[in-house]
Amino acid sequence: MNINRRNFLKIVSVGGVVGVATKMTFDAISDTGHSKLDDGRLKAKRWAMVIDVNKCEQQGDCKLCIEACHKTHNVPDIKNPKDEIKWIWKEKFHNAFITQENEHLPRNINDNNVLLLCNHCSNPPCTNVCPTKATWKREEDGIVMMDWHRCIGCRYCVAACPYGSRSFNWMDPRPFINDITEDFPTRTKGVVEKCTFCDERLVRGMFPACVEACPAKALAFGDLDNPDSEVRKLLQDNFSIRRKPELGTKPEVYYLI
Amino acid sequence: MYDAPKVILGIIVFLLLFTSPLWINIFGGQTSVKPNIQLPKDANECVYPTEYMKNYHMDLLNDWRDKVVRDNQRFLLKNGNFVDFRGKKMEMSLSHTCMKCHNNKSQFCDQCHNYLSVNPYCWDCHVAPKEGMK
Amino acid sequence: MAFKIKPEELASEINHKPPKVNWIDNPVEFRKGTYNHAAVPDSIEYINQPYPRKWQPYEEDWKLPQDWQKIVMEGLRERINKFRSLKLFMDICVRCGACADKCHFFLGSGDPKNMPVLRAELLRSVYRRDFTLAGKLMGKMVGARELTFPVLKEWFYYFYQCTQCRRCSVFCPYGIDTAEITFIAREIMNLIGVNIDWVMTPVKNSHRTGNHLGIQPHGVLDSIEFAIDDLEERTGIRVEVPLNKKGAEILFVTPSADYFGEPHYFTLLGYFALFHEIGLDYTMSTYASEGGNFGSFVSHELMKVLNAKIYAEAKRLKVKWIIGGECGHMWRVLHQYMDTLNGPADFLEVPVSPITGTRFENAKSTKMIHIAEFTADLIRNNKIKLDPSRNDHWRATYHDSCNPSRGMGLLEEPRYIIKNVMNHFTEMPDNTIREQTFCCGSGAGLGTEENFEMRLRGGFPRANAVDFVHKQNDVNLLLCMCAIDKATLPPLLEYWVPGVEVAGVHEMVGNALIMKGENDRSTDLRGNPTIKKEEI
Amino acid sequence: MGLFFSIVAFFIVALIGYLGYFSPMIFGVVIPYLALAIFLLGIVVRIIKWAKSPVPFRITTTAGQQKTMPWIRRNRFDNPSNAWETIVRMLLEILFFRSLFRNTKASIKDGKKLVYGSEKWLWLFAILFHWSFLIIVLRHFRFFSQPTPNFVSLLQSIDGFFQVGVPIIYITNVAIVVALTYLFLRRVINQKIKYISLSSDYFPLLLIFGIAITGILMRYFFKVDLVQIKELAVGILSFNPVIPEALHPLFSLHLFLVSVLLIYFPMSKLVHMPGIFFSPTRNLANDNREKRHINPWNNEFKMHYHTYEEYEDEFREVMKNVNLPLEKEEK
Repeated sequence: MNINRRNFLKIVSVGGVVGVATKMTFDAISDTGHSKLDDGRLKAKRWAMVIDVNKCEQQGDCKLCIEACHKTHNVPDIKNPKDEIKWIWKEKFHNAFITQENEHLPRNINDNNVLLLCNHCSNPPCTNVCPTKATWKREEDGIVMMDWHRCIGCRYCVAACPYGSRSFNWMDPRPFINDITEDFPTRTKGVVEKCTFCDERLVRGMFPACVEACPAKALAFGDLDNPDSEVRKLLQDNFSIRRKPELGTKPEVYYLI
Repeated sequence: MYDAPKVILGIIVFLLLFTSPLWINIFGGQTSVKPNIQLPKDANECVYPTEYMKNYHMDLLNDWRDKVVRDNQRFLLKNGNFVDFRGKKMEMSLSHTCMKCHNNKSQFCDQCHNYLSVNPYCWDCHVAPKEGMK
Repeated sequence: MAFKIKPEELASEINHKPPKVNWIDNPVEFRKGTYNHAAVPDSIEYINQPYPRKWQPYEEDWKLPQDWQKIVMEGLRERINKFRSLKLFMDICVRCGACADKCHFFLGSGDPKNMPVLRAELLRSVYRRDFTLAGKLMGKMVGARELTFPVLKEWFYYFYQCTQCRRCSVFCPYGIDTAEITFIAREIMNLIGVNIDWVMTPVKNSHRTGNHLGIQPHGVLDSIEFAIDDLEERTGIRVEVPLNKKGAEILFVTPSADYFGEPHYFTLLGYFALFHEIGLDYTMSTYASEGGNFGSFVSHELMKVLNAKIYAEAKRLKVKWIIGGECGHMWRVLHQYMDTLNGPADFLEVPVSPITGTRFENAKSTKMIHIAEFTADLIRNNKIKLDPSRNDHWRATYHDSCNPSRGMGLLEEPRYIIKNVMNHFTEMPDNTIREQTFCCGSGAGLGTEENFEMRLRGGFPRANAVDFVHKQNDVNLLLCMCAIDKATLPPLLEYWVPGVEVAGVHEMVGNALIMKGENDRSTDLRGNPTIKKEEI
Repeated sequence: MGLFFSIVAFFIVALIGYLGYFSPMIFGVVIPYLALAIFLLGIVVRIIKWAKSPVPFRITTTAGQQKTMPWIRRNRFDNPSNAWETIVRMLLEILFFRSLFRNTKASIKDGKKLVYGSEKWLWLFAILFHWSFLIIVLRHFRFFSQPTPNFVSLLQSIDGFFQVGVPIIYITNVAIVVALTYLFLRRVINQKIKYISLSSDYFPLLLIFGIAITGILMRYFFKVDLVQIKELAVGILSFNPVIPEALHPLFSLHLFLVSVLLIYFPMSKLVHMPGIFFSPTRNLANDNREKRHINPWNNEFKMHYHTYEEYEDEFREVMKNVNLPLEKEEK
């Protein structure tokens, strides 16, 4: 009886492996340039985001994207900046683009708020330092992933990230979450977290929560590997910058000024 | 020098320590407390046979966890085809699949876990469905 | 010493790898130079011990009593019921082997039965067969065996190859004390007249004359007078040494070797000089003229009757308390047994130094303190004047004797004295001193000529440590506080580390002591010229 | 030969245990009860046997400076002089294996020099083994008693600190296997230790190894019905045994090996567990000269010491000749 049970388990796992190895068929190619698989998930070679700073700025104090993201992902609202957790947030241009600012830039640019999040770098410095592989670069679509089950809270990645995109839970986050979203786990004390380009939504065929939440369509999201994708078109037609390009991390979040 | 009082004390301490489960059982008055699992009323079929689930659910969840988080595979595949469960693709998810039927953690999970002092840390992060919702 | 093998050869042939054959199936072979002669019947008769007869261990027939096995087993049973330690030590050894390479006899001989664990197993195997269920049921499978003549031979050989130094006991996780096992094993063998002469004859002597050497009262007096003359010659001061004096404050007891033996004798001169200089009201005794106790090497009963004389004499002479001289096993008896065996000493007073007023609370029941405690207290209170440069011709190291270090913890007092009376002092390596000290290899009655090879082997670890400081620090003197050490270390060092002499701590005190009215002290107590200041 | 014998003995025991699943009543209830009774009674009997022999002398092993004058710094815990210092010494011995920690290794260098090195491996693995064993037994209280005592959860969370694997891998589970392996291999490979080892040294190691391995197999690989096992255990340990319908062979084996260990315990060297508390060289204060120790059979020594009167009678003449003071002047 035991052996049967064990075989059962074996079959289950072998089945899984075979499934992944099987070449997947595309059932549709959408106009935004990424593909939708037959299981309904969105698929790209390299996910990227283009943020139109001007469009965003015109919305004034709008925080819909931040609220949408933090609600979806049970990000706690801790006021103390030392302990705060953030996946997506706003920062003054001259703080966000330290190496590109100069005091003679147009006033509106220098004072603009810029939306920041994990850059999902092509060459991320944070993943190599992780001793448990709790964070890694997903080769198939370029997302810098996190496995919170594995994170041991060593915070090497926090130190390694040049963009401040990673937050560490110094305390149990649950008391700081007003309305818990049941669908998504919270984190615990001692775990690092950050934006994952809504991998859990992509797999259900949805765009990231922030992209969907923006009333001004200031955030574009798509496959950077596909020349026909929206993000490629935007980058082709506009001048874009990235944060701290001199570090060689190759961010996949672009800003149109 | 026999040190009889010390030896007798030693024997008593030895016996008390090594029979302590006995006293807890006899004076704790809870030996009759046994797990009482409430199975979902509107579902009579699980993803795997009950006997297997009873003993190996933790292995299954662990396996699912790796597939979902690390292999980016949300739905269970078997020979390249999606597995059907109750009319839908079977999603490998504690909250989206298991807890949809077993929606009462304290009447289901906690029954055995508490009885056997198993303290899985699933619920440190994953959110249990609000009990009595359904 | 007619010992032909060169030190290098002896050392290089030591092999710590056990042989292929199981120890139970490997009977003992009496090799000349590694065992002691049997006791002569005269001695045994005098002290009323059983089965006096002429025999020798190398002979095939030991002329044992008919029912010797029964006597031994009964003796074992009796002692198991009398000594919790023995019963426990028979039961709880797990053979972890931590003791194996701690024994100087194993280190020097490589004979696996000299590992303390196996030495104890010799007795334990017999115990197991008759006293444990597993042994009764499964016999040899669980290491149980019958008491046969070859087993007895093994007992004799190996229990007289243990100097009861207790080094293994320090390392044993259960504190199993092989010394106690050896002690009781010897006591059991004594029941069938299996014992050695170098223990039994001194016991007889001590019983009769009050000291191991058998010196009669006038002999003790003679030697003391001789010492008084010698001391006068070297210091210019004639001291008085009271003997059998009633009403003195303190009785001074020292091992009898101090009266004649070299280098013990120079320590005796040191005592006399010191006592004179501080004006101590003391007496020595011809009746209690022995501090040592060879009875403690063979049976509790003999230990008791020899030891009884000290309290008896203290009572007769109406002294207030007792000082004991430099000795090793003497202090094991005085510290661990005397009060229990022959106390209570309620006719004495708690020792208070008449010079410093220090009250020795740590000896408030036995009323007997160690000379090192007494002298350290004098020095601490600045009661004596010392010139350590008079010992500048010595570069010394200190050998802790087994019994005071592991049986009472007398470690700092001698060091304090040495550092105050000498300028050149070096410790031997850490693993060979204090509680980890190595035996001289000749204690517990094994210091005989016929046992010379085994003594050299057993003393090898000690000599090796001395050799280390001899080479590293030019050490030329090994200090110790034990009469057996003083007797057996000189030949040991002559063999292994030529160029290092042996002395007692109080000889150095005597050298350094500045006495009122002394001469120019151009020689030390040995008559060696001292280094004068102007020569430096 | 001892090794061979104990391996054979172990496998016979294991086979019996494995086949025990055929009889849930005997192997699930009767034998465990018997084993428990033998264990408890056996240990108590053993302790009483020891206690019936007195401690006639106070023979401590001193491993440090004694208490003398106040200005000499004494070593309180290696040479205790009062009760509480002795208790600390015993605790250091029992909890941290103080004496074994001193262990050194002697070897001969260049054919002539004896050198000593620190040798802590035995201490390390011995302490790993014993602590792991204790913690594992305490963790098993989750099966033994209802309600489970609170300390179990605490132990589990400490023991499973690394949160690796499902079910979480316990540090003690790994440690006990590693330590037992070391202790066993040491007995087989180290020539000196092999020479002194008896079958009764190998057998308990194998037995405990078997218990550990079957436990680990049940936890991680061949899952058994734990609810049923707890019901069985609590039933036994509340004198209200429920004979299980069936025993898993692996559990039957585990339980039988534990039962054999319990039975073997009081009649083997494993009594060192209670024995360490009785060790007279460690559990007595070195205050021999300060307090008189009483030997209850001191009067059984029949031999009379040679009195001064007898001595003077024998040597009166010579003593008189040299003017030594005499008690009796006649003759």
